[in-house]
Amino acid sequence: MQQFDSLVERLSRSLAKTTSRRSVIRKLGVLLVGTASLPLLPVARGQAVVKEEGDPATCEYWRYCAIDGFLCACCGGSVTTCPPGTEPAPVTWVGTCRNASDGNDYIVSYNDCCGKSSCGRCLCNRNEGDRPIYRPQQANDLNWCIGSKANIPYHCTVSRIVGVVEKKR
Amino acid sequence: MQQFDSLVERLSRSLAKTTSRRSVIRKLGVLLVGTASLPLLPVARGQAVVKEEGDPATCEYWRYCAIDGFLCACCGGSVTTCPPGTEPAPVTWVGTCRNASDGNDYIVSYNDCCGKSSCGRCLCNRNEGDRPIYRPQQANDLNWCIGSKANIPYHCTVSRIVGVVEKKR
Amino acid sequence: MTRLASCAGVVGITLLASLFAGGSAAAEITPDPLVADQLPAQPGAHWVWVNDVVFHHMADGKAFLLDGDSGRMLGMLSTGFSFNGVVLGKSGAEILSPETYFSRGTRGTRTDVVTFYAPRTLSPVAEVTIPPKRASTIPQLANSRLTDDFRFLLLYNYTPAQSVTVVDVPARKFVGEIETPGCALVYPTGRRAFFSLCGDGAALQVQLDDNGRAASRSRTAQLFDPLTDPVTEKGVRDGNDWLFATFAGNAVRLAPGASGITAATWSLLDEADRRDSWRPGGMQHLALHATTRRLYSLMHVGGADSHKDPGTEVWVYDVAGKKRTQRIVLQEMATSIAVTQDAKPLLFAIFIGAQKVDVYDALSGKFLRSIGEIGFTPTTLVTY
Amino acid sequence: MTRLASCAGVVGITLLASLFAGGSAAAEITPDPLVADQLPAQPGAHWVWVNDVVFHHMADGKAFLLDGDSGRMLGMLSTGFSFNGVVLGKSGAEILSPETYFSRGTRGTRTDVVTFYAPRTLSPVAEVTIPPKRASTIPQLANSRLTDDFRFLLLYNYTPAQSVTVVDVPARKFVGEIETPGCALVYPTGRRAFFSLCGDGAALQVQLDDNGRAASRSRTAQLFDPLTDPVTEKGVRDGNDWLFATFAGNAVRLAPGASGITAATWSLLDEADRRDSWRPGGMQHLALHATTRRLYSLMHVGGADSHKDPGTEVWVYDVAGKKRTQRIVLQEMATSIAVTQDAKPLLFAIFIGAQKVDVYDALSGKFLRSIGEIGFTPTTLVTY
Repeated sequence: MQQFDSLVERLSRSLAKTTSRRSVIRKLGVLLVGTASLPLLPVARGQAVVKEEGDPATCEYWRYCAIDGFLCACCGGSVTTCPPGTEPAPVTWVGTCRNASDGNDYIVSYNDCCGKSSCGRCLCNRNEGDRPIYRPQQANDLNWCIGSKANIPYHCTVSRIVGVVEKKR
Repeated sequence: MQQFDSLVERLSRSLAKTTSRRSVIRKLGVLLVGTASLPLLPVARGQAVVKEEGDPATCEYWRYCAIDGFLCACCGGSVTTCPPGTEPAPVTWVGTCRNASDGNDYIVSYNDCCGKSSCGRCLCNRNEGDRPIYRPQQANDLNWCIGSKANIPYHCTVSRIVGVVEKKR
Repeated sequence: MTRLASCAGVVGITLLASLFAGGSAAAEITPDPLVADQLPAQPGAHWVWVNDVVFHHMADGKAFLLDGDSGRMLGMLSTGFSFNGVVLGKSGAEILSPETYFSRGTRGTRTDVVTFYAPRTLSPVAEVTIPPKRASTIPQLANSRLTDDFRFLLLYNYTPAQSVTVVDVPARKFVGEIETPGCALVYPTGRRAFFSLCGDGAALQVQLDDNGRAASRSRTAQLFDPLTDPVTEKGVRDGNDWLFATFAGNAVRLAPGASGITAATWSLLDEADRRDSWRPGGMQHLALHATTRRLYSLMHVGGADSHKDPGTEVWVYDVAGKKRTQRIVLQEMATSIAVTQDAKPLLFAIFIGAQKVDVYDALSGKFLRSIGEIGFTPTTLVTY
Repeated sequence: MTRLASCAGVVGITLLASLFAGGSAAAEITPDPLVADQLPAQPGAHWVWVNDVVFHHMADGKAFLLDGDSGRMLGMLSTGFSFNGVVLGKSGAEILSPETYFSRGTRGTRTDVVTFYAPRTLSPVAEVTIPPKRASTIPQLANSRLTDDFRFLLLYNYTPAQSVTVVDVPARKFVGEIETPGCALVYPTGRRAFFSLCGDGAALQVQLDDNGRAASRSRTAQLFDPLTDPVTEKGVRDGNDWLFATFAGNAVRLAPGASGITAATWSLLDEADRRDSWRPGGMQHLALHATTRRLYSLMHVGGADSHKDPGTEVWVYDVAGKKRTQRIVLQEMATSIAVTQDAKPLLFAIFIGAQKVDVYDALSGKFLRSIGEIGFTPTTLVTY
C-alpha cells in the first residue's frame, strides 16, 4: 500500500505543492536532492558540457521545471534517452530552467517517448512557463506523442538541453 | 488517497483476512453488517422467498461466500442484476452459502456481467468451496465472461440463489 | 446463445451431481432472471458524469454515471485510449463519446470514432468513424462540443496541424474538417457558430452552414495578452458569451457580436486576496449556474505558474454584479468542479489524485457526501 | 519522418523567436541524440519479469523487466487484455507473449496473438494469430508453457470447452489444437510431452510428434483426491517431475514414467505447524532452485479455503531430504514468489495489492531492497 500512497503523494505533491517547493528551491539556490540522489559530474552532452547536480529520478531535478509526465530515468531510459522499445517524439514543448550549478538558464526540450502504455513511475508535474494549449510549444498539457511514428500512446518524457539563454551584461 | 487505501485495504482484507473474518462470522452465527448496512426484508425471488439480512454492498453479505470480483450491487446493478449495458454470462461457478437468517445452505450462482471494463468498486474475494481451475464449476479464478455474448471483458459479478440444500432429519 | 444456454444446463447438472453425491439433496429454486438493469427514461437533475482518462492505463478510459442524491453509481462506459469526456445530446437523449482505439491496444492501426450510447441501456447504438487526429491532451471540455442546436459535434484536432472535425449528429456521419491555423479548441457561440482561441490572444470566429461547412471564418483583434496574463482554456458559457479566468485572477468576458468579439475584464480578487496570493486554478476550475448566474471558481493560494494547482476553496460570484457573494471551504482539495442546473443545485468536486467524488449543496455550500472508489484519475465532470 | 523532422525544426525556430523577442538571445547547444536505449546482449542472472493483469483496467496488461541487483526498471511491454504472463525462449533469446485484443478495447472483434519481442529492444518483431480462445483466468504460469526443446508453445484454452493451442516457435506459426476434455493447464514433461490436470484427480498425458500434433494421449489413474485435499495448479518443475502442494499442506510429486504417472506424497508441515494452522498458499506460492533443489514455499496461518491467502513467511525445503531447512520471515505479505537460478540466487516477492517488488537473498533470506511503483496489481513473476 506504500506504493499506492506514494503514487497519490506524487500526484498531490506534484499538483499541490509545486509552487512552494519551487520557491524553496529558489531560496536554497540549489536544487533539493533526495536521499536517493546521485550528484552528477560534468558530462559531455553533444558538444556542450553542462556542470550540474541533482537526482534525475526526482521531480526536483533542475531540468524538470516544466515537465508533466513520467520520468524516463525511472522507466529504463535516462534523463535524455527513451526506454527500450519506445519511440522518441521529435516535436516537443520546451521550458526555460535555471541550472543552479552554473547560474545559467537553459532551454530544455521535453520529448515524449511513445508506443507503449504509461510507465507509471516518477510522475512529475511542474509548470514553470507552462501556457494553455492555444500556445502549443509551451503547453505541457498536450500529448506530444502525436509527433512520433508510434502515434499517441505515451510512455514517459526525457529532458534535453537545446539552448542556453545568454546573460545580458 | 482514502480511496487508494480503501482499494488496497479491500485487496488485503479480502486476500488476507478472509479466513479470520469468516470464522468470526461463523462464531457470531449471523453475518457481520457494516455501518452502511441496509437490513433486507424478505423479498420474492422468482417463486422462492428467502428471508435474509445483510448489506449486498459489502463483502460480508452471506451470498458472497465464494465470490471473486466486483459487486454489481456497487456498480449500477443489484445483487442479482447486471448494470446497464452489460451482458450477463449464463455459464457460472457456484458456491454453497449459509444463510444465517434461516439456517439453510443455499446454492449460489455467481454470474459475471460482461462487455465493459472492470467496475472497480467493492472488490471481494472469498473462497469458501473454491477449487482449482481443473474443477471449473467450483473455480472463481476463471473469467466466466467467456460464456457471454460480450466475450471476456469482465465488469462485475451477481449472486443468484439457484437451490437450497435440504437438511437431513 | 443456444449452445451457451444448454452449456449452462450441463453445468447445473454436473454441479448438483458432484455437490450432493454425499446423499444430501438440493431443491431447485427458480432463480432470478439473468438480466441487466435499465435507467429511468428521464435523467435525474442531480446526475453527473465523471470522465476518467486513467492516466496510468490510457487504453482503458472510463466514464462513470453517478446520482449525487443517493451517492449511487448508476453505470459506466468504456471509452478507449486518451479519453477526453462524454458529450450530452439534446436533453440527454443520447450520449456522444469521441473515442480512439489501436488494433493492438497501444500500437498498430489507430481508429477514431464517435460512439453514440443509448441513455437508458448505456449500450453503443451507433458509431461514426472520424479522421484519426482528435487532440490528445490532459482532458479539456473545449476539445469536443456541440453547436447550440445540437446538430453538429465539433472536435478539436492537433497533429500538430490544427483543425476542427465536424460530425452531423442526427445523420450520424462525418461532415468534414475546418482548418484553424494557429488557433485551438471549440467554444460554441450560437445555433451554428463557434470560436477558437489563438496563440496571439485573438480568436478565430467560424460560422457554419446547414451542411456543417465553414460559411465564414474571421480572426478578431487581440482579446487578451497571452504572454503577461493568459486566460486558461477552461471558460464557461454565460448566455451567448464565454467567461474565462486569467492566471493572475481576472475574469474575462468574451462577447461575440455583429462585428467580432468584445472583451471585458473584472477581477476575481480584492486587495486582501492578492496579498494572500489567492488564484483560480485547476483542470476544470469554473462552473456557472445559468439561471441564477452564480459563477463558481476553484481557488488556491499560489504564485506564478500555479494555474493548474488544485483548489482548497470554491468562491461564488454574482456575475451580474461582478462581486463575490460566498466562500465555500472544500473538505479536500479539488482539480475539477461542476454544478447542476436545477433550482436546488449540487456542487461536485473531484481531485485527479483521489478516487472519489465529493458532493456539496451548491447554494449553502454544505458538504453532503463523498462517493468513493470512482475511477483512477478522475479528470472532468459533466452535469445534465 | 521528414515531415515531422522539418516540423520539429519549425517548432524550434518559433520557440526561440517567441521566447526571446524580449531582446535577450539563446545560444544553440547541440542536443543529445533522440534515441531509445538498448538492453545488454545477455540478460542478467538477477533480472525478473513482473506480469501485471491490471485487474481494474484489464485492457492494459503490462510486463515490467527489473534488475534485482540495482533495483532499476529496465523496460516494459504492453500486453493487451487479460494478460497472463511472458514466456522466455531459449536462453532468453526471445520473449513470447500470448495476448488478446478487441477492436474497440473492451468490445468488438476479439483477436488473440502470440507476440514475439526482441530481447534487447523490447520491440515486437513477429506476431502469430491463434484461435481467440486462450483461457482468461487469474494469471497462472500453467496457462502457457514451452516444450522442453523450446520448439512448441502450448496455450491452455477454456471456452468452456477445454483444449491446448500449439504454436511452432521457430516457424512462427499456429500448428493446431489438442482437445483435453475434462482436463486443464499445461505441465511439460520432456522434449515433446506434457500433461494436464483433470477434474477427477487424474492427469491427461500428451506426446507430441515433430509437427506438434498429438502422437498419443492417455489418461492416468487418479493421482490425488480433488474433493478432500486438492493440489493447487501452481506446481514447479523438478527435473522431469512436477512438485505440487495441496490445500492442507502436503507436497505431491508427480513423476511421469514409461507407464503413466506415479504420485508420491510428503508433508510440508509437522505437528506444531498443523497445530498453528500453517498452510501453503497464494497465487504463485512455490519456487524451486534447480541445482540445489531448494523448494521455496509461501506460507500463511489459515484454515479451510485459505489456499489463496497471501503468505507471511517463505519456508525452504531440501527436496531430496523432504525436510524444512529454513524459515524466511517476509517484510510484507506476498501472493507470488520466484527465485533466480544462479549460484547466488535472489528471492523475489510481490503482493497483488501493493505496487512493488521485494528482493531477498535466496540463501540467507536477508531482505535486500524494495523496488517501488511497479504496476497496479502485480500477479506473477518470471526469472531467467
